[in-house]
Amino acid sequence: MRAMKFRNRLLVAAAVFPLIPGTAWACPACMVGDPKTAGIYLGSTLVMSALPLFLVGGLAYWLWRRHS
Amino acid sequence: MNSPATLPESRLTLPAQAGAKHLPNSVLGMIIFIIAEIMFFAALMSAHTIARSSALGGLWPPPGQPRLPVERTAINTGVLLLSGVLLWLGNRYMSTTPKVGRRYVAGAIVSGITFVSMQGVEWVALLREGLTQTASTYGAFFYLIVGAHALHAVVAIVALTWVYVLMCLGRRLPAMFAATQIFWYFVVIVWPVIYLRVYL
Amino acid sequence: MSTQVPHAEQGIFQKYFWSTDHKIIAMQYLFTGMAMGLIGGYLAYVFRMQLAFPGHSVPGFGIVTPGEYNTVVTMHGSIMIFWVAMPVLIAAFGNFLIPLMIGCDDMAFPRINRLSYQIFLLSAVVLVASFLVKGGAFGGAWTSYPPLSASGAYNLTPLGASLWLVAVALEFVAFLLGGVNFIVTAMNSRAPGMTMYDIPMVVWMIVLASIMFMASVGPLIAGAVMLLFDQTLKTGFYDPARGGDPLLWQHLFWFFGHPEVYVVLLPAIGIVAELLTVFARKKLFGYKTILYTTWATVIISFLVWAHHQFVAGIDPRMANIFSVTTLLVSVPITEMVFLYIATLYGGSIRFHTPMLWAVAFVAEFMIGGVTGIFLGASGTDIYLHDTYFVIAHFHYTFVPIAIFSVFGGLTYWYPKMFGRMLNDTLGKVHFWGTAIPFNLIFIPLFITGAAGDQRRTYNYALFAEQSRPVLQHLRMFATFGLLVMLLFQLVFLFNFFWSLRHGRRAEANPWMANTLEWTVPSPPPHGNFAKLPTVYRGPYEYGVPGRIDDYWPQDVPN
Amino acid sequence: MLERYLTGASTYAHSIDHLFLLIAALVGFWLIVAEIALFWLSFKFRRKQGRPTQYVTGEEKHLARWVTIPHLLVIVCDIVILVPALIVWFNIKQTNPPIEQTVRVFGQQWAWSFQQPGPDGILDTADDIRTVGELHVTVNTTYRFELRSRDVVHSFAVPSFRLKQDALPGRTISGWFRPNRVGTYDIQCTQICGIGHALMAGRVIVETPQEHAAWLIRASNPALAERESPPASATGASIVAEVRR
Repeated sequence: MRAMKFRNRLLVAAAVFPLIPGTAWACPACMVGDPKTAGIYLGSTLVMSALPLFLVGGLAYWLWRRHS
Repeated sequence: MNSPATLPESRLTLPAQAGAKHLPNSVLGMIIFIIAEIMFFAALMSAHTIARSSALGGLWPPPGQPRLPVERTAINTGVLLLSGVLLWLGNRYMSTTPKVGRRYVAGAIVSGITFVSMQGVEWVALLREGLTQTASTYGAFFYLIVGAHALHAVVAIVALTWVYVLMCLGRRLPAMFAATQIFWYFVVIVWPVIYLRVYL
Repeated sequence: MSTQVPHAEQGIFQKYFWSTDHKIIAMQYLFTGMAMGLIGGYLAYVFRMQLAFPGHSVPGFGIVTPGEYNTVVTMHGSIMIFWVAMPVLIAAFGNFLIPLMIGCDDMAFPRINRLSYQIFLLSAVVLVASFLVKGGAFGGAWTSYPPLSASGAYNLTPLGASLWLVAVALEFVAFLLGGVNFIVTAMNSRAPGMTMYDIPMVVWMIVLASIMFMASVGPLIAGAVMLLFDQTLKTGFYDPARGGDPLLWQHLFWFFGHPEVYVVLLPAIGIVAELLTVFARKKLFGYKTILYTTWATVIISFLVWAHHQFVAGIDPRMANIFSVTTLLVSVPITEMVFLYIATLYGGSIRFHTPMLWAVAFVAEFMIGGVTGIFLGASGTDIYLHDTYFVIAHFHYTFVPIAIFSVFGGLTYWYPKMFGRMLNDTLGKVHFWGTAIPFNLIFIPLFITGAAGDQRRTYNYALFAEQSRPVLQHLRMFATFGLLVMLLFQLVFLFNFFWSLRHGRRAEANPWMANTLEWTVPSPPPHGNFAKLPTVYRGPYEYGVPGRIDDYWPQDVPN
Repeated sequence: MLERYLTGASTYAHSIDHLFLLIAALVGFWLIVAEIALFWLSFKFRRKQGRPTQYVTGEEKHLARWVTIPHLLVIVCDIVILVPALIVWFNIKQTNPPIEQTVRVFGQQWAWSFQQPGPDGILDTADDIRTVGELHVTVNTTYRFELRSRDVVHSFAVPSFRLKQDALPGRTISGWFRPNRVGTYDIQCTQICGIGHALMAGRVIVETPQEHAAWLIRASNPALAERESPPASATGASIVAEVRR
């Protein structure tokens, strides 16, 4: 149980590490443009990445439910 | 090696065939096709969102460009949604009283055609006001997204009309009717999203 | 096209060009893909000769101008991926194998299938025609980044650029139709008794690849329409001066472009699974695990695309996320490769030509896989991005995928496709003549890449660090490897066409394999199965204790 | 390891080289193990008369662990690679060391041009020094570059610095480098940018402070600079001729 918790904490730390803002130097959107644009870029990236997974996953789940 | 591997169990009795539960080919094919279509529109919408957010000075629509007719299109959106509802009702009645069902389908087709022609009228007006593809990404995205949707709507109406005519001639096409319906529902459902993002 | 043949019943035209039979359509895809492969190989020859002997006239082409060089490089990439790997691996093998392996008479939508090939053929014709237009074929790299690709003033191939886009878009429409067909057929038309875990791995892989393709192609089609509008209608989707964004195309392109890598990888891995099991006479090691790892690959592959853009000007924080996901892909793929190696354990391996290809696939693909780590790790990618290291890396994945597994599959299913056996000796000569020179081409390129050779560069004369003699010698060495490899393809072509007429006649099941396609005569008649089969067990029951035969076909009750 | 193929001339060249070496060692080990396993199994279990196939499903615990244990170790190696990779990336692209000099870099079809502050040390004044194809920098000085493109996507790469960054039209992208070895190094364009892509060569000249000061004086005196503008090399001229053709 304790080991589990430690691993979770490690995973959270690993997930957060890449997001440390720093001063994003090579980033045109977050340096020159406003942070809103950068947020929208990130948001649409996440949406576009997750959408096919939800669509295909949803279809697979629905078909599986129909069968069983 | 020491512990013998489990041998394949004898399956001389076949598992119950789920054939009856299978979705018809055309319905399944249409659903998979719709997944690709959703991704297509999602890409257009996300491109539009990015262009909108990075517009110069945060001014969207750009100064000097005509405004889109928000109210008239709201009514038009209602017409399209109505068409979806009519088609759904048509489907419900189709198995019990095909005559009533066909009437609803006809209503759905008519309101679909109304939607597309009203859009056409709107385009002509906007072009006259000077909203063009080349002036800015505002106009370009408007014509691209709305045009892509209109193209889908036209194709769907043609398909629906064709199925409707065949059904009036007495053919029974449940699978094909279902597939066409799915396509039309897709066209109907994607429109409010476009309306919210592009017009408002 | 129209049906002008007088004898509508079974005229040549009806039978071979207007057929809805999945086997004929598979052959159409196969031969079109092979023809395009010859063009792609010729283009590789042209630019490798230019790189080895810059400025000298290339025999069979002439002096390569910088514009022509860009065109040749662009077309090599586009053709090899979109017009060779895709049609042969997915469309040809998918069309041929899916109905035969799952035990049905044809695809779910035979006429859509025919339409799919016709659109594909049209796309190939458009692409080849683009060589002939004014300005020549497109020369802005297969990734086609705007603004270079968006404006004729920048790329100097305005017509070629538009034709390239039209061809690519048509090609995707063709595979969209094909993909729907594959998925629906595999889900709905399986023989009675064939459960999820009785489906041969290659069918699973082609179906999963099709699902991936369906879910990722939409954004690229959207991007392509926008790019085409930029080129022809002068819109400004990618023009920063008019509120557009050049980075947008890169996102849309790689959103499709990376899953595309796995779209061609999965069928290849599936083919190799069939070959390994049949020739090692072994059950696949961990069928379900392989299936799950494939699903994991499919899922992760949607989350990695921005690793192509680490230094492209994206948010550097995003690069961290994509670096993590990219290394995550290595987890399922490594597992899969380990399972394939483990499949050999305890087997009784026959090294016929197909098996040589299968083992070589695993051996070479591993090199491609591990070198990907250098590029997926964002830190080293800063240096290696767009160098020959990248080229060597992805050729070490793509050549096993599109060449090794295809040759393995062709030599294995040739008897079923054409009813005759290929010559095994010539097959082995061809194998060694391809596998060894392949390494001679790309190992030197790893080194030139690590020394900083940038891609798509026609001549390194202006770069002092790159025009060091030692690097030039490595380039010449790579070209030498390519020449040898191309030469040995003649052996294959000879073997292929000679055996069509003169090969030994093949019986129904020459390799003693389990899957359903070997239960019908070679070549299978129209409609495939005289009586539709029933499936009693999984596809890889080899060497089951207590049986006299070491194989146990899926449709035999006991 | 990379040092053998190309000199490293900036502060972060070493960290990238070390990362490369680390990855090479780890993946090289696994590659060799896997290849040996593959070839050994292929050889050991080649067909022999009288030796039947073993029936193995892959679900037997004692066999499956031959796959699972190495696989877990591979995951560990992934993490061992990932952490330094992200740290190197973070240090190069995401941190912000104290800047001593600023230089503007412009990419266009098909040349690099540079804008540096003149003797007054301030950009955008009358005495700014503009050069084409040649960038003069001082050793052991941290430079911030502002990268712009005038037409298509270019990529500003100095292999010896292990520096690479795409230039996008319509945006200014910045980054930093700190040269630590005197010498002349190549500048490449690594993103295809049209038919003159191979012409987009430049040189970065890393100088001692004294040399740089001397150059600064010469460069800010136009009469001197005119006389010293480098003649196009013979090969360069021939390529230009080919492009024009």
